[in-house]
This record gives sequence, structure tokens and C-alpha cells, in this order.
Amino acid sequence: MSEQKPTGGRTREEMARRLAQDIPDGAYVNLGIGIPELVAKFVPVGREFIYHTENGLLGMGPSPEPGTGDPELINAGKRQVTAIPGAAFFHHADSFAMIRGGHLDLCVLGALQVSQNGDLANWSTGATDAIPAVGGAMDLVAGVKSIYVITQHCTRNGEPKLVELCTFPLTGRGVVHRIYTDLAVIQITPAGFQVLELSPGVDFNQVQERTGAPLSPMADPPGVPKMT
Amino acid sequence: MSEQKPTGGRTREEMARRLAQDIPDGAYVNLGIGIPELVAKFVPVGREFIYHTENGLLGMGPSPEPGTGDPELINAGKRQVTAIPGAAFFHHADSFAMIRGGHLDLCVLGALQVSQNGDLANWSTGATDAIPAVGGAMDLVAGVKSIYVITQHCTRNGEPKLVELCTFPLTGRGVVHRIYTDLAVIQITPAGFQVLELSPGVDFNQVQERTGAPLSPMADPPGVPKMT
Amino acid sequence: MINKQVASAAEAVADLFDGATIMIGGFGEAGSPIELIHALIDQGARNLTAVNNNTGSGEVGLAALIKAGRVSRMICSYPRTANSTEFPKLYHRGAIQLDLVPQGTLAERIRAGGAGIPAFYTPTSLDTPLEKGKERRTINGRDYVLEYGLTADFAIIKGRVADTYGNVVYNMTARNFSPLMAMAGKITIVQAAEVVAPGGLDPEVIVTPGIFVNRVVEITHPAHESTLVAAGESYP
Amino acid sequence: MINKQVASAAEAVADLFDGATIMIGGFGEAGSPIELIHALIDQGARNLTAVNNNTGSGEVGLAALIKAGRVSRMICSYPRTANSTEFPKLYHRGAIQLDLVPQGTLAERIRAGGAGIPAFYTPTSLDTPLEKGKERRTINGRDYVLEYGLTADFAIIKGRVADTYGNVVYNMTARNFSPLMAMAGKITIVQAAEVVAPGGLDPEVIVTPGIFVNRVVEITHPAHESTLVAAGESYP
Repeated sequence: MSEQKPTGGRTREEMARRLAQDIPDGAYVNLGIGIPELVAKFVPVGREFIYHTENGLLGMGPSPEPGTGDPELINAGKRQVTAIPGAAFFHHADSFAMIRGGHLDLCVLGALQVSQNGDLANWSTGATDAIPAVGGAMDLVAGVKSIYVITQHCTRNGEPKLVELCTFPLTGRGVVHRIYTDLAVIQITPAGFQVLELSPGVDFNQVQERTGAPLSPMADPPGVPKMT
Repeated sequence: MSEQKPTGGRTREEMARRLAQDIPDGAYVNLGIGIPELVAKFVPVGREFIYHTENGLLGMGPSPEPGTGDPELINAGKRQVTAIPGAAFFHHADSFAMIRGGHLDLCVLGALQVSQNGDLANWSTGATDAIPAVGGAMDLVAGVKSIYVITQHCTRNGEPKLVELCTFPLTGRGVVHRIYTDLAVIQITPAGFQVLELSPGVDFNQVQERTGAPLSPMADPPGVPKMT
Repeated sequence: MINKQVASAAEAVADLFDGATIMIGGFGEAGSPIELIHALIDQGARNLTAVNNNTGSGEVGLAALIKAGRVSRMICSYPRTANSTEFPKLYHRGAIQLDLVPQGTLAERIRAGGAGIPAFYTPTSLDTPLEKGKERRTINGRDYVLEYGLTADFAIIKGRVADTYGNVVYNMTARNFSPLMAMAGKITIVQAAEVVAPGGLDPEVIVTPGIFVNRVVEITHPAHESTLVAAGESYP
Repeated sequence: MINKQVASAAEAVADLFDGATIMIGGFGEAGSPIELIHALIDQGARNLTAVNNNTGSGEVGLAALIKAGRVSRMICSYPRTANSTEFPKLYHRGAIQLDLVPQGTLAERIRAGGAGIPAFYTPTSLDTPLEKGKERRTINGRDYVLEYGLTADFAIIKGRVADTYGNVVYNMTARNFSPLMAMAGKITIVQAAEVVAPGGLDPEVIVTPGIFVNRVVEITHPAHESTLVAAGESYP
């Protein structure tokens, strides 16, 4: 059903670039596996973010040049990475103390479903033949100050991922603050989904049609991000 | 009432030397403040003990040569010490993880009172005008595998310190395994105080007279210490 | 005098017993004590409960232990890794149990076990299927679940350098769970690429103090799991 | 770009407020951030709850803060040290409250606060007067008491070297409570004898990662409490 996709929607890289614009200077950020990893490619000019990977590194740098990686310097997705000057290594209890203790400013995660009250489902479709695997997702949503989801607005089958109620098993209840999709930037508010911004060439009705719950239109344009 | 003291009783140094003979080779040992500190002077030939001080050092060595100490290398009694080759520094949570987690083999403590079931009182006389101070004593008795008490058999006023029931506030209930005094080595057993050994020149009745609870005589002589 | 070094991986794991709980260091291949795991396969202990963040890959290391049918239960946060094929096979035919634990809760439960903390409260897993069976409690207006400390009969881990007292330092993100497992294992066994005399490690930089370690074995050139898998190796 | 270094101790503590809870690193004099404490005396915040293992000595550092009447409550394991005269004076005339906490429980409560663990069980203090008011629970046949995590509005600590990202290493037994307090302070302020650029510290040996630190001030030759006390100094 990809032919239904509005022509003006953002690509994955554009989604990542857009999200990066909303990260305040100096933020400590954890990036989930998949589209979230792309965010690291788009640090706005004049800002510096420090990336945390929950397997024990603060100050994660980009992928190593081919042939220079080390199988013992990896990220949470088990891909080889580098460490920036000023990085620190630590064990898992300290790493999750950073997460659970509220020391990280932002976590960017993928999603299977997000409900209008901010419930997130991103670890299991509940299929009985699948092997359940959760990793650090439940710790991240329980502990990090802000949770941003980055995801295609709909599944490959055209089903909405933004829904009234999640039907997949939850990662956490009421944990998502904001959603960046190919079509829009959407805030979770006490009144449900609110559009903060439409992707270029996309109109409100197109987004509403592809969303499983009511959307409120944009109120004020979002300002410059600041550390909360 | 010091004239009542049996002439054959051990001095503090002799008590410490006697206790050290019962520490198995390779033991990790925490020594409390006061007479317990003397134990470190008497490592039997062919054995090696590693001393832990709860303020964050494993591998505590002897006092520094005059003029070579560092005010940031101290023991739990806040006296300057040294670190042996193979020592490690760590923070307080890790230090008390060693204690509470049962990783230390032996802790040697002083006492105000020990009861026949092994209750220890060593931090407060309960005097209302005193400032209460507990330090790590309650953690040590709750976590270390074996607790040995080293103390004069009686107070300066001749009152027994080994009693049926402690009248001072407890440090822990049923925590003491063995007591080394100037007069005897005494084990806590399900049947109460049992004399393991009399100090040279001291007889059983002399010890019983100065003890606030019944003593069982020695059964078998203690064997060579082994790590349990 | 104290010398925790043993001559071989085989000697280090000789007393592992059937039914033991064994913590195995590593996150993916980083920090996986492959040589100790292979020695354990040779040693033959069965019906093990294994604790690791993952389930290994290919047919070497942890995956080979699973393939050999030695593990009856995995305590694990993410059993679904690239090249993880052995665990799924056994899981789908009901030949291995899975206790799925969120990664941070797994780390904290291991630390708690090693630190003598029998239980603690955490917000992680609240309102999810993994809350099932856990006690819930409101503290200062927020809800938490109760989690229990985890200990093991053995912990096998990989360090970069160890001394003969058992002090250990690690290599980058290969540190991960290993310092926690060292605390929680009744018998903790370390393979290190280099074993030095006491004093060979700066006391300020030691990550695992020797009190948590029982045996040290020098494995000078430890294999990397990904290299073995890429070469199509299988153990034994 | 990120640079947590501030120009002076005065600037570092400028926003401390009346009624704040403040954790102060150190065990006795080892690790006591004397220059930050003195800046805090000059700054003037009152009615503080102070968390420290002890109560200072002489009339400098923590003891001077107490003498100045700024501390209304001490959370502490051992308020009775050699040369500790100021705390006893205020305590005996009812001018300061004391919450006595066993040393290991104090350390674990601070770590828990910093790690997002709201409460945990421990055997320490069971069957003693310090069990009073605590919930008791039997776990696997042994009794434990419930203890709560502890956080603070500010933590002021002393390191040996810090970088401008806030990574810190310590000096020997001056490490003690400081890495834990760094985790538990909403605003954590570090004085270090040397402040270096990012990359100036080996990432393998950093004890406190910069995420736990908000401000760093270089105090190149920090005073030792015992030296000041021996010289009969008093602050201000």
C-alpha cells in the first residue's frame, strides 16, 4: 500500500535530521536500534550531544573506519563503534543507574505502536511463536527524562502505528513525549495526539487519515529546544 | 579492682597474637578500631591475610614510616595507613557490598557486652547524654562470615562483659562466633559460652567467676584453622 | 601465599556440577569468556541454569553450550541476536526454559545478589507483561515492582589483565556484566589475556577487587566469537 | 560546546538555597571538599540538611559550617570523631538534629537514590535500636529491614583530576562516598586539583562519568583538614 504514501513525507534520514534539531545542546542521549541510530548523523551546528550506549559507554562516537574496529567496543545493537575523547567505560549496573536514575536527558526509540496517552509497545507483537526479547527498552522508558519515538507513521501494511490503545504488549505506560514520523511531529498531551509540525507537502487530513486516534492541530510552533 | 585480675591473663598484644593464630591462610579480614587493630601485627609464619578497611581499601598495609603518610590514605579509624602491592581502592557502596554480601571471611571487633547467644553490644552504652555513633559495626556483624570479638574479660570496674543478656543497645543479635579475652578463648555454641582454651596460668573457675553466664568447659582442643 | 592462578581453563572449571547456576560474562561477543565456556563443554556438567544477556551466536561459546544440551534454563534479556540459531531451535521444541528479565533489572539483580541486598524496588517493567507475578508498591506517589537479588554457584568472566590476587581490569565495552557477576558468583573464575603479580595493576584503576575472584587463568589470545562464526567453526 | 568548568568555588555554589539537602563527600578528612564548604559558608545558605559520614573536626570545613549554624540536620553514621567539637556543642543544646544511619546503609541509600532505586532490603540494623520505625520482611527465611533511597539538591565532592565533561578520578581512600553522592545530587559540584580537557583521562579508569557532574572547579592545592586544625585555624 506504499502508493498511498503522501509524496511529501520525510525519508528516514530526514526524520532523523528533524528530530536532531529538537535536541538541546549538551544533552545526554541514548539512541535505540534502527532508525534512532541515524539521529547521530545530524548534530546541528553549534551543538554537542553526548551519546550513551547502555552496554557501558558514555561518549560513543561514529562507526570505526573499515578495518579499525574492535569487537570489544560495540553499541547496544552490537555494532562496532568508537569512543570520543572524554568518553568513559563502566559496568552495566552503573550504566542502568544512569538510565533508571534519571540522568539521561533523552532516549530515541523505535515503535510498533504508540497510544494517544503515550503508551509504547516496541518489543513484542505478542506472536506466540516468537521468542520474546526485551533488552533495555523497559529500563529506558522508565528512567530517561524524555522519550522520543521515531517511526514510520504506518506499518508496511498501511496499519496506523499511532493508536487509541496499544494492542501489542507494552514497553511502558504513558512514557512517550513526542513522535517523529515520515508525516509529522506529534506531541503526546493530556488531550492526546497533537500535531506540532507537518512534513513538507503533507496536510493535516492526510495525517489524520493514517492515524488510529484523533489528532489536535498545531497550536504554536515549537520554539528553540532548551534543556529541562 | 584490677588486683582481682588473674596474674596469668594475656596482655592485649598476647590476645591479638592468639587470635591471629586462628585466622586461616588467605583470609580477607576486617579489623575494628582499638585492640582489633593489634591483630595485624601478628601474622603467623607461612600465612597471608588481606586486610579490608571499610572506607575503601582492600590490601591495607601497616602504618607509614613517620613523615611518609598521606591524609587521604587512611583506615576506618581515620589513622594513616599504607597499601600493599596488589591493593585496590573502591567507593563505599562497593566496600559495603563486600561486607554485606558475605565476601569477607572474618571481622574482629571490640565489645561492650557479648551475650551467651552471641548478641553483641559495641556501639553505645545507651547513656542519654552521649552522642550516638555507629559507623560500620552493624553492617559488619550482619554481613561478615565470622565475627570474632577481642576484649578484656571484664570492664575496668570488674563487671563481666560476657553476660546472659546484653543490657546495652545491640549491634546485632546472635552474630558473634568466638571471643578472645585476657583470660580465655570462648566459643558461642547453641548451649551458650564454651571455653575453647584458658590463658596460661588461668583456671576455669577464675574465668567462670568473672563471667556473667554459665561456661561449658572445653570439649576438644581446637584444630588448625581452615577456610570455611 | 595467596595465588589464585590455575594452570588451565579445564582446571578452572573442573568442579562445576550438574544443576549449577552459572553466570557468564559478556554482552553479545564483547566479554564472552569463550575458552572457559569451551572448557565447560568438555567438562560435561548438565542441567545448568545460565545467566547471560544473550544466548550466543553460531556454534561456538555460549551457543555451543546450549547446542550441547547442557543448559536447561536461560536467564536473559535479549535471546534474539544476529546469528543466534541454537537457542531458538531448543526453545521452539520446548527443550530450554527462558526467564526474560529487562536488561537493567538483570544487572541490578546481579549486583544486589553480590552486595547482600535480597530485594529492591524498581520502576522497570511496570504496566507490562513482565510485571506479571511481581509485587507492586507505591513509594512517594510512584509505583514500583519488587525484584530479587540473583546469585550463582559459579561466575565465569573475561578480563584484560588480572593479578594473582584476583584483581581484574577489563577491555572497553567488554566490561558490561562481568564485574557484577564476579560479585554474585560463589566461585568466580576469570580468564585474562595477561596475569601479573600483585602490584602489577594500579590500585586506583582496578575494577574488580580480588576479594570477588576465586580463580584466574591466563588465556593469552582469546578468540573472538564473530571471527569463529565467520569462519564457520563449531565447538567441539 | 560542553564545558562544566566554572571559575571559582564561589561561583560553583552560588545557587545553593536555604533548606537545601546537601551531600558532602569525605570520610573524616579524606576527600573533604574544604574549599567548596568554605565557599558555602561565605555564600550564606541556611537551614541545610547535610549528609556526611562524620561531622568534621576543629573549626574548619564541615565543622565550621556546623559552627556557623547553617546545618539544622545531619544525616551521618559517626558524628563522634577526634577533634569533633562543634557538632557536640550544638547537639547538646538541641540546635541540630541527628539522623544516625549505619555506614553501609548510608552508602547504599545514596547509591540507590542516584540509581533510581526507591527502596531496598538489608540485614543491617536488624534487632537493634536503629531498626525502630523500619518495616521488617522475611525473604528466603532471613529477616531484613526496608531502607529508602536518598537524594540531595546538591552534592559537593573532591576529586583528584576532572575533565571539562565532568569525568572524575579520585585519590586513594579519598574516594569513599564521593562517587555515590555524585550520582545522588541533583546538582553535583566537583573540586579537583587538576582540570583537563576531554581526552585527558583514560576512559577505562574514570570513576565518576561526567553525566553525574554539573560543575567542576579547579582548586590546585586543596587544604588538608588535619593541617588546618593542627595550625589552630578557624573559618571564616
